[in-house]
Amino acid sequence: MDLSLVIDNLLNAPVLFFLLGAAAAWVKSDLEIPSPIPKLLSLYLLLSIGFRGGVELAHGGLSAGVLTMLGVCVAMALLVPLWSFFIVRLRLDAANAAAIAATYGSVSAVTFVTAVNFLRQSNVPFGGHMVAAMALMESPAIVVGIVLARMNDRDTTGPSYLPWGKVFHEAFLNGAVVLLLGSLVIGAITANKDAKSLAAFVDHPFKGVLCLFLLDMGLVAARRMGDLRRSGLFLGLFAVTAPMAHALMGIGLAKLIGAGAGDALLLAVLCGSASYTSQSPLRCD
Amino acid sequence: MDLSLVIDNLLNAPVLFFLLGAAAAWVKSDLEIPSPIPKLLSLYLLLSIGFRGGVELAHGGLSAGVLTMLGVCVAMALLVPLWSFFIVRLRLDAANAAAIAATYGSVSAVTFVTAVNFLRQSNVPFGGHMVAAMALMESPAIVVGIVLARMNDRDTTGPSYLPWGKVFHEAFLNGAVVLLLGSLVIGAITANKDAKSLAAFVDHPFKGVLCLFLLDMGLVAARRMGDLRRSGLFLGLFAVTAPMAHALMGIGLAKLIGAGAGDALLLAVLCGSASYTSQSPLRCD
Amino acid sequence: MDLSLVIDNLLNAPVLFFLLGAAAAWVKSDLEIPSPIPKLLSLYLLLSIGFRGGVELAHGGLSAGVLTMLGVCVAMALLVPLWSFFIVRLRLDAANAAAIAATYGSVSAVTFVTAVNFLRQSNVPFGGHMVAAMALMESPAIVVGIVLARMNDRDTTGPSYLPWGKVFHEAFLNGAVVLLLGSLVIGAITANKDAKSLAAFVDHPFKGVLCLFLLDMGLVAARRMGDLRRSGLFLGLFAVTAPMAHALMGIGLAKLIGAGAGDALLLAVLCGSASYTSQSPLRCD
Amino acid sequence: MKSVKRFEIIIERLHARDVTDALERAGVTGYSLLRDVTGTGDRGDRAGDELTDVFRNCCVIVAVPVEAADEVVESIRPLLKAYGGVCLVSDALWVNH
Amino acid sequence: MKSVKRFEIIIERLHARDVTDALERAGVTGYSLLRDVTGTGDRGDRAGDELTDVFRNCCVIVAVPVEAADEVVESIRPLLKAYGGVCLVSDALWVNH
Amino acid sequence: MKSVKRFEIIIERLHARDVTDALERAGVTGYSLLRDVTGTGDRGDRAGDELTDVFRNCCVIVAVPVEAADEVVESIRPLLKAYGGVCLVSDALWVNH
Ligand SMILES: Nc1ncnc2c1ncn2[C@@H]1O[C@H](COP(=O)(O)O)[C@@H](O)[C@H]1O
Ligand SMILES: Nc1ncnc2c1ncn2[C@@H]1O[C@H](COP(=O)(O)O)[C@@H](O)[C@H]1O
Ligand SMILES: Nc1ncnc2c1ncn2[C@@H]1O[C@H](COP(=O)(O)O)[C@@H](O)[C@H]1O
Ligand code: NA
Ligand code: NA
Ligand code: NA
Repeated sequence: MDLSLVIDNLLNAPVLFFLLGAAAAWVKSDLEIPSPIPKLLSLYLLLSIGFRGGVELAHGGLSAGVLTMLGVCVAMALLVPLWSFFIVRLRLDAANAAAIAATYGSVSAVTFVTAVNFLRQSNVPFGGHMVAAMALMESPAIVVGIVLARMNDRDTTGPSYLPWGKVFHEAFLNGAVVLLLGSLVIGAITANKDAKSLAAFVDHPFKGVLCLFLLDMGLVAARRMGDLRRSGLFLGLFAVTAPMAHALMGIGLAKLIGAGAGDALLLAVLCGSASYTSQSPLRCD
Repeated sequence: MDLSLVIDNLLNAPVLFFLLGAAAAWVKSDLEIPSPIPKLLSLYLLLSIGFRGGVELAHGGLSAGVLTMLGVCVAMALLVPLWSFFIVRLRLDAANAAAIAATYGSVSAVTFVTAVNFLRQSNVPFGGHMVAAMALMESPAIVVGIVLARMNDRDTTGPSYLPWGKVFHEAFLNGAVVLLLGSLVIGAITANKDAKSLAAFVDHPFKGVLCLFLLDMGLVAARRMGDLRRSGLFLGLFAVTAPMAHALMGIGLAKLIGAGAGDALLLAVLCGSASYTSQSPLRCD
Repeated sequence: MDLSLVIDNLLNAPVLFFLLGAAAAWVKSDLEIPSPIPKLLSLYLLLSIGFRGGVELAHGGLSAGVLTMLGVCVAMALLVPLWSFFIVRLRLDAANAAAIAATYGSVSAVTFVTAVNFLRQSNVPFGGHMVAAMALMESPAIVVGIVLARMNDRDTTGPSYLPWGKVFHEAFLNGAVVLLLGSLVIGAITANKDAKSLAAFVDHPFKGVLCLFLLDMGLVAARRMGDLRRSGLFLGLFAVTAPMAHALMGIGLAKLIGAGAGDALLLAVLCGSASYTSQSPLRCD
Repeated sequence: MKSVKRFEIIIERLHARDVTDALERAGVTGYSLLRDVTGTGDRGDRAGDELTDVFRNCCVIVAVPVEAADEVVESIRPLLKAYGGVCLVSDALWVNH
Repeated sequence: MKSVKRFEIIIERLHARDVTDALERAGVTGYSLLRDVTGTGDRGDRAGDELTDVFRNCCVIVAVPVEAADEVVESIRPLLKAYGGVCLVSDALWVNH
Repeated sequence: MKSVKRFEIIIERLHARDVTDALERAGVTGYSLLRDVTGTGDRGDRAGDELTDVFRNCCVIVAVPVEAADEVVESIRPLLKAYGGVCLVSDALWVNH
C-alpha cells in the first residue's frame, strides 16, 4: 500500500476532527458537545446511512451475492464472540468474558459510517446491503454473549438471568437497529420518489455532521484512554490484536465470496469493529 | 379519488417515518428522540414555514380573497370550540369540556406542516396567507375555551380563574405563535434580499427535518394510544367524527369563498386538526 | 454614510431575528431555545467560521500584512483591558474592575460572526487570518484581567488566587478557542480536498443557523436589559462609550497598517465587542 | 453549618416562573431550577408532543431559613392547587462559606 | 403537610422503565424522572459514546406514604442487585393541596 | 439500609470538575452529576449567552458514610468560598444491595 495514500486519508476532515477532539480532551480543554447533541448527530447518521442504503438496495436488487454476504456477516457475528469468549475466559470470569465477547462480535456504527464516508470520497462503490449487514450483526452477538454468560453462571439472580423475552427484546429492538433497518426499508420503498428531494437533508450535510460527531468521539475516546491502561496487559493486547485478526478474516471471506473492494472493506470494518452497546445487558456488578 | 393516489401518498418518506416511529413504540423499542431535539426540529419547522409563507405573501400581496380567508379561519377558530363544548358537555363536567373544546378549535402545527409538504411535493400552489391563518387560529380557541370554563365554574380558585391578563398572554404570546408570525413578517420584509441566501437553510432540509420530526410524533402518538382507549366510547367517537366534520366544513367554506385547491386543503386541515397545547391553561386536577 | 444603507442593513434576516427574540422576551412570551440547542448552534458557527477562515488562509497565505494584523490584534487585547481597568477602578473595587476590564478586552464571537455574515452578503472580501485574530484575542484579555486583580487584591483565598496553571488553562484552552483554532487548522490543511464536499454543511446553512442563534441572543439580551439598568450611570456610560472608542481605534489602526475594508471592519468589531466569557475566572462573591 | 428547610417543587414547566415569582415575593433570593423533568401523577403522563413544552415538568430546589419555611409553603400552595404538582419539604444543613 | 418517604433512585437510563414498572406494581401512582444524570460508581464512568444511551444514568424521585416505604424498598432492591445503582431514602413533608 | 449523609452541591458548571476532584481526594468513589441546572443566587442569574457555558450551574449529588461527612464538607468549603454556590447536607438511608 502507498504510504502517501494512508497519510492523505488521515489528513481528511473527519479524521482530523476526531484528532482535534482527542487533543482537546488530552489538554483538558472544556470543549464539549453536551448531551443530547451527540444523540441527534447519531440519529441523523443512522437515518442517512439507512435511507441511502435502501435507495441503493432498490436500484441494485437482491442477488445471490447479496444474500451470501448477509449470511457471512451473520455467521461472523455468531462466531467472533464465541472464540473471543474462550480466549478472554483464560483470564477473566465468565460474566466479564461474555460481555467482552459480545462487544467484539458486535459492530461499531461510528467506524462503519466513517468507512462509508471514506469509500464515497474515494469513489469506490459499495452495496446498500452492507448497511443491512451492519444492522443484522448487532443482535446475534448480544444473544451469543448472554447464552455464554448463562451457561457459565450459577447465580440466577444476576443480570445474566434476564428473562429471555427481555434478552431478545434488547438484542433485536434496540433503537439503533430499528432506526437503521426502518430507514433502509423506507429508502428502498421511496427510492424513486423521495431520494432526490431528501438529498439536501440526507446526503449533503452528511460529511459535515460526521465531522462534528467524530469531534465528540475524539473527546470521548481520549477520556477513556485511562480505562484502557487500567485494563491490564492481557486485555490490552487482546484489544489490539483481535480487531486486526477479525478484519483480516473479513477480507479473506470477502475474497472467497468474490465481493467487490468496497464491500470487502466494509466487511472488514464490520468484523473488526467492536461496540460498547452490546455489553449492557451483560455487565456484572 | 384514486385509491392508488392515496397509497402513493401514504408511501412517501415523512408518513413512513411516522409509521416507523409508531411501530418502534409499539414493539417497545428504546428508540427515542430525547428532549430538546424535538423542540429544535419544531422551532426549525415553524421558522421555515413562517419565513416561506412571508416570502409568498410578499409576492402575492394582500387581496380581498386573502382577507376573506383569514376572516373565515378566525371565525372557525371561534365557532368550533363553541359547538364542541356543548356536545362534549353532555357527558363531561364544564372544565374538561372546555379544555376539549379549545383543543378541537385550535390547530395542529404538525398536521399543517405535513399538509404543506404534501402540497409542495404535488406541485399544488397555496397562498402564504394560510400560514398567517394558522397563527391566527391558535389564540381564539384558547380564549373561547376559558370563557366557557369560567361561565360554568363556581370555584374561583381553580385554574380557570387565571387573571384575564394571563389568559390573553398565554393565548396570544405563546412561543409558537410568536415565532411563526415573526418569521412570516421577516420573510415578507426580506423576501427579495434574503430568500435566496436562506433557502439552503429554510427550504432544502425541510422535508428531511419533517421526517425526523414525524418519527418522533409517531413514537409519541403510539405511546398515547392507551390514553385514547382509556377515554371511553363517547370521547373516542367524538375524536374520530369531529375532525372529519370540521374538515368537511372547511372544504365547504373554501368552495364558498372560491379558494384554490391548495388553500382549500389547508383550510380543511386547520379546521379538522386539534392541538394539545391549548388545553393547558384549562386543565383541571 | 448613506442612511438607507444602514436601514437596509438593519432589515436583513439575522438582525430581524435578533429583534424578534428581543421583542418576544420583552412581551414575556414563553418562546425559548432550550439548552443545549444554543450550544449546538454556536459550535456550528465556530466550526464553520474557523474552517472557512482556514480555507481562505490556505489560499491567501501568511504575508507580512497578515502578521502585522495579528500583532495589532494581540496588542489591542492586552491594552484595552489595561486602560479600561484604570477608568472603571475610579468607581469600583479592584476585583470587579479587573473582571470588567477583561470583558472589554476580549471579543464577542456573536458580533464577529454577524459581521462576517454582513461582509459576505455585501461581497466585501476579508482575510481568513481575521478568524485567527479573534481566537488570539480571547486569551490575553483574561490573563491581563487576572494579573490586575491579583496586584490589587490582598485576600489570597479569593477567586483571583487561582493557581497560575489554572489561569492559563482557562485563558488558552477554553472550548471556543480550541474549536475555532482547530477548525482553522483543519480548514487550512484540507482546503483543496474537503472544502467543496463540506460546503453543504459549513457554508450553505450558515446564515440560517445565524438567524436562529441571533433569535436566542435577542431573547437573552432583552432579559438582561434589567441588569444594565441596575448597574448605574457610570457603568452604563462606560458600556456605551468604550466599545465605540475601541472600535474607532480599531479602524484607525487598520488604516495605519493599510488593511482592506473588510479586515478593517472586523478589527473594529474585535476591538469594540466585549464578551461575558472572560469574566468568569475573575468574578467575586 | 446552619439549619435550613429544603423545598423541592415539581410543577409544569409552564408555571416555573409563577413559582419563582412567588418565591421572590416570599423574600427568597436564591433558588435552582432543573428544567427537564418528566413524570407521572394524578393527571397522567407528561407529553411534549406539540410545538410547545406545555406538559413538561420542572423542579425548583430552594433552601430557606427554618423560620421562613411557613411563608414559602403558603406562597406555593395556591400554585399547587391551581396547577397540580408536588412540593416536598425536608431538613438540611447549609454549608457556610 | 403529611409525612412521606422520599426515594431517590439513580440507575442506568436503560432500566428507567424497570424502576417505574416496579413502582407501579408496588402501588405508586406518581413519580418524577430526571433523564440526564451522569456519574461515577463502582462500575466506572458513564459513557454515552456509541449510538445508544446505554451507559447514561437517570434519577427517579418518588414520595410515598411512610407505611408504603418498605414495599417500595423491596421492589427496588432486586433491580439494584441486578443492574447496580443507588437508592437513597429520606424523610420529607408533602405540602397538601 | 445504612445511614448516610446526602450532599447536594450546586455550583457553576465550569467548576464541576473541581468538585469531583475534591470529592475524590476526600475518598469518595461514587457521585452523580446533573449538568443542566440554572438558578439565581447572590451573584445574579445564569446566562449562557456567549459561546461557552460559563454561567450555567450543575448539581452534584453524593451519598457518603456518616463518618466521612465532615471531611467532605471541608473539601467542598474552599470551592464555595472561591466560586460561590450552595452545599446542602441531609440525612438519608442507603438501600443495600
Ligand atoms: N408521589 C410523587 N413523587 C414524586 N413526584 C410526583 C409524585 N406525584 C406527582 N409527581 C410529579 O408531579 C407532577 C404533577 O403531578 P400531578 O399534579 O399529580 O399530575 C407529575 O408529573 C410528577 O412529575
Ligand atoms: N455514593 C454515591 N452517591 C451518589 N451517586 C452515586 C453514588 N455511588 C454511585 N452513584 C451513582 O449510581 C450510578 C451507578 O453506580 P454503581 O452501580 O456503583 O456503578 C453511578 O454512575 C452514579 O451516578
Ligand atoms: N437558597 C438557595 N437554594 C437553592 N439554590 C440556591 C440558593 N442560593 C443559590 N442557589 C444556587 O446556587 C447558585 C450560585 O449561588 P450564588 O453563589 O449565591 O450566586 C445559584 O445560581 C443557584 O443555582
Ligand atoms: Na465485530
Ligand atoms: Na381545529
Ligand atoms: Na474587545
